[in-house]
Amino acid sequence: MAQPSVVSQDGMLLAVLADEDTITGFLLAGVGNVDLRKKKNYLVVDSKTSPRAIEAAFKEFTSRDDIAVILISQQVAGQIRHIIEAHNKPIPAVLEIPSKDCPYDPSQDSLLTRVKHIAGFN
Amino acid sequence: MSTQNRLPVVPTVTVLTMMKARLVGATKGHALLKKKADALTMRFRQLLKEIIDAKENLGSTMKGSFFAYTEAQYAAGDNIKHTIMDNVDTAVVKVRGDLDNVAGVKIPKFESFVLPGETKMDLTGLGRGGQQLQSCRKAYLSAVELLVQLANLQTAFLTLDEALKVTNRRVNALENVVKPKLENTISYIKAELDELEREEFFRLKKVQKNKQKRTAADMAQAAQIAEAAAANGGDLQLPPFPGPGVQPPASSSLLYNKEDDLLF
Amino acid sequence: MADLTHPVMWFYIPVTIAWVCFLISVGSPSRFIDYDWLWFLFRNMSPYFWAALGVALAVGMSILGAAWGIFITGSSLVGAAIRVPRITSKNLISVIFCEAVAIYGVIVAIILQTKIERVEPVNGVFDKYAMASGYSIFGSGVTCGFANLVCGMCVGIVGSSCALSDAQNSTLFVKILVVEIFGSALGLFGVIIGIIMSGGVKWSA
Amino acid sequence: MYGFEMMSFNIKDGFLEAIVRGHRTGLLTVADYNNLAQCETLDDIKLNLTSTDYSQYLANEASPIYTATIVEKCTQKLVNDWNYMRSQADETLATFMDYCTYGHMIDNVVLIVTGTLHERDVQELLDKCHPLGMFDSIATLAVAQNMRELYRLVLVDTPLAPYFSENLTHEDLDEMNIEIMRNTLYKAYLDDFAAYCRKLGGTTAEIMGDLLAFETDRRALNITLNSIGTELTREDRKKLYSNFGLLYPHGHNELAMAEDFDQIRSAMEKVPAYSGIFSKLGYGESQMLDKLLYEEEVKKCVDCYEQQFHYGVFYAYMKMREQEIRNIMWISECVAQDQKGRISDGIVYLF
Repeated sequence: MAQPSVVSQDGMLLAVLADEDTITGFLLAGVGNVDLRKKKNYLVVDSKTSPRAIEAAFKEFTSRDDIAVILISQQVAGQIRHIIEAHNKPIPAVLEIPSKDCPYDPSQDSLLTRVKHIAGFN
Repeated sequence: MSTQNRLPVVPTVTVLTMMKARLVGATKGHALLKKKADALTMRFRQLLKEIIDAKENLGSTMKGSFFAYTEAQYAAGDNIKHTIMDNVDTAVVKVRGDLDNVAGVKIPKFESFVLPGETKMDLTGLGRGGQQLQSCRKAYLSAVELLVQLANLQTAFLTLDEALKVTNRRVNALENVVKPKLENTISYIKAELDELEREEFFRLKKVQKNKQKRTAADMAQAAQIAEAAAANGGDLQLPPFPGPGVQPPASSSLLYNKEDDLLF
Repeated sequence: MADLTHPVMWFYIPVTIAWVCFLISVGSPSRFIDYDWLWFLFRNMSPYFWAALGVALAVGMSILGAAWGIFITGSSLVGAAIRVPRITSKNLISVIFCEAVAIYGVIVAIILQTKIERVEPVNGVFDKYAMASGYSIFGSGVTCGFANLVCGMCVGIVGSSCALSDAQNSTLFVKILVVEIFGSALGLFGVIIGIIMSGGVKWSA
Repeated sequence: MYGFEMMSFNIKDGFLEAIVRGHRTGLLTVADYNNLAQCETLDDIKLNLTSTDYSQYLANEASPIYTATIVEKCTQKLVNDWNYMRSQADETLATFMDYCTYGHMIDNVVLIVTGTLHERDVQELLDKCHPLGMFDSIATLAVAQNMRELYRLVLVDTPLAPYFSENLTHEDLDEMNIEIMRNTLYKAYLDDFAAYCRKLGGTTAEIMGDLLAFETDRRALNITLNSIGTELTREDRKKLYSNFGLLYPHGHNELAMAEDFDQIRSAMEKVPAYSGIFSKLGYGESQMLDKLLYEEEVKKCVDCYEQQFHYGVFYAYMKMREQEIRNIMWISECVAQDQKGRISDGIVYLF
């Protein structure tokens, strides 16, 4: 059983990987954080961003211990599906969100398919 | 068969007692684990429903947030996103962590909170569109709240899933491996002991037979002597001996023999 | 306050200055305006000077008006036609109206020019017939010239609006054309009066 | 000398005026918007737009098309038209057209200044700038190392220099909230623009006076509305209002004191021109206000095409085109996000 790591009490961050418009909304809400070393907790993914860069960012976010939740847009998640499938730690929680340009498609969500599978299977 | 699915033990009565105690323990543990698994499954089921609900809900909430952003963009102009991007400093929306306990499984629990105080974003869109920006901000804050809730459910789901798997594995192991093994061992020991007992019985019988034979021989001898004596004197009366195939009298049964090394 | 750099001021300011200078300096120093001296001055001016000036003004002012009008119309027409090329041939009519103004001027100038006859001054002075003829031709030229100048600008401005409106909405063309026709009629008034005025020209008794 | 520009205007600006009127005919009509509102996908919208003036800008776009691309291409159209006219323009008109774009220029300079503060990549920043607000030396701003240098460069290299030098010191760049800085500059710009239009005189002064008064009053209204409940004090708020407009000066005093929407409303309703707008609003609601103000602006812009021989048409064209781009953005977003029920909420029709 995976032992949940200790969650720090002074607040952890949310990380966002999505397209520009989606991120802007979250930044407006105040999710964004740029630390002293100019490290951001979000990555703007556009058509020019390579899957490799997304992968690197995702791995960095999962390895950082001050991030509790990673929000990733479905479109972006589709590009690095295998890594998301491989990620099975409870913290940080990886959450797929719809992006602005394409409406939410529940069948694409790897977690939801798993949930539905279990729910339907049982 | 019994040689594979049993513990390698010496079939003695002490071991049998031990095995029996272990079986009782295993049964109890199985019941407890079963209970835990049921509790977890119940919670898990509930969770599944909540996750599905929340995920479907997420679509509409996010849609609302995106639309609020569109409204803001409509009112404040396209450039507003660069302003927002450039004004990012430290996060004001953070996640507080906590641990929740479900049937002994520790589940991390998140809760989003907004740091109090003025933000730099407050004056964004002062010239135009500020109101829409604020309403967009609120929409996104509620979206973040929902997302964190969902993250909660998801983490709980993953942890519980893991815990449930482990518990179920244990239950199944107890039920299908440990308990049969113990039972097999017990029945093996019992069988062995029975075997031993039967051997003993046979041996005893043999001994008794020999004893009786000898007694009969002795008696015959004595009778001869007595006959000889009766013939000589006729004072000794003995019952007639039934012969060699006749059972010994009931009083001579093994059951009435109290022997120390026999258990029953 | 009126803007001193405005083009209209370029007209008013020199005229005012010239007029003041004229009022002050004409005639003897003892009088503000010496009418005897003015009479002498005008009596000795050749009627041919007035006649030639009339002809020149008739054609010059008309052409100035026509050119101005064509230019006002033309620049709008060219700009509007970039997007809506269909208006070009129709709106050439505005240009033609302006052009007509120039033709009026030329016609009147030719008519006036044919009226000029050769008379000799007696003792260096032309008789009253010759003088009257000179002034008639001058007046007729000025009437025609200024009428056509203003008419040309009027047609030009309306034509410019016509081109722009036609580009927006083709049904407006005919309506504005009516306005434009009335505008271009103004020039004709000047021409008619000019011709009538020059009709009475008689250089000698 | 009101009226005499009829004779002299076309000497230099007749051609461009006709061109800008031609562009104005190219703006989408109610029928076009109705067609767009029927679209089911962004590709449909693209297809519909290719039958308008935007055809050559959108025709070659590959098929998964996004709202951002559509908006970008539409803006490109405006920018190309504008630059074409700007390069043909005579000095006075050119200055006027430059003034029209200073609003975007302020946004760009502010963007670069903040970007430089956060040490962002110059090229990235330049890509984000609004193309109408570009000027030759904008890139030099980004080479600045510190605030003092940046301030000096801003003063040397931007056409906005007077607004900076008169209203801000180099310490302000460092300390002032970026939004207050932006609005201070904007106020100075509007004052300057209005003064320039007054200097031009004639129909231009009359019409631009009207348009700019509306613009400045709208700003004052928005600033008041958006600063309620923030750290902005009344005095600071008042400093951001321009020194002209229908509200100046008494309305500004009232606005500066206003603490909620109804107070703003009572201040605005004293001006007859705005009481009509507010009478369309129910009490207490302010969400519709933006659209009503946009509508009023478009109405004024359309009205100014009723007069000839003035520069207002250029300003109005820019404003209307921008509104149209906003409309297109709204429609595409509604279509993309499947919110078709709300399409009509955001379109401001030309009429």
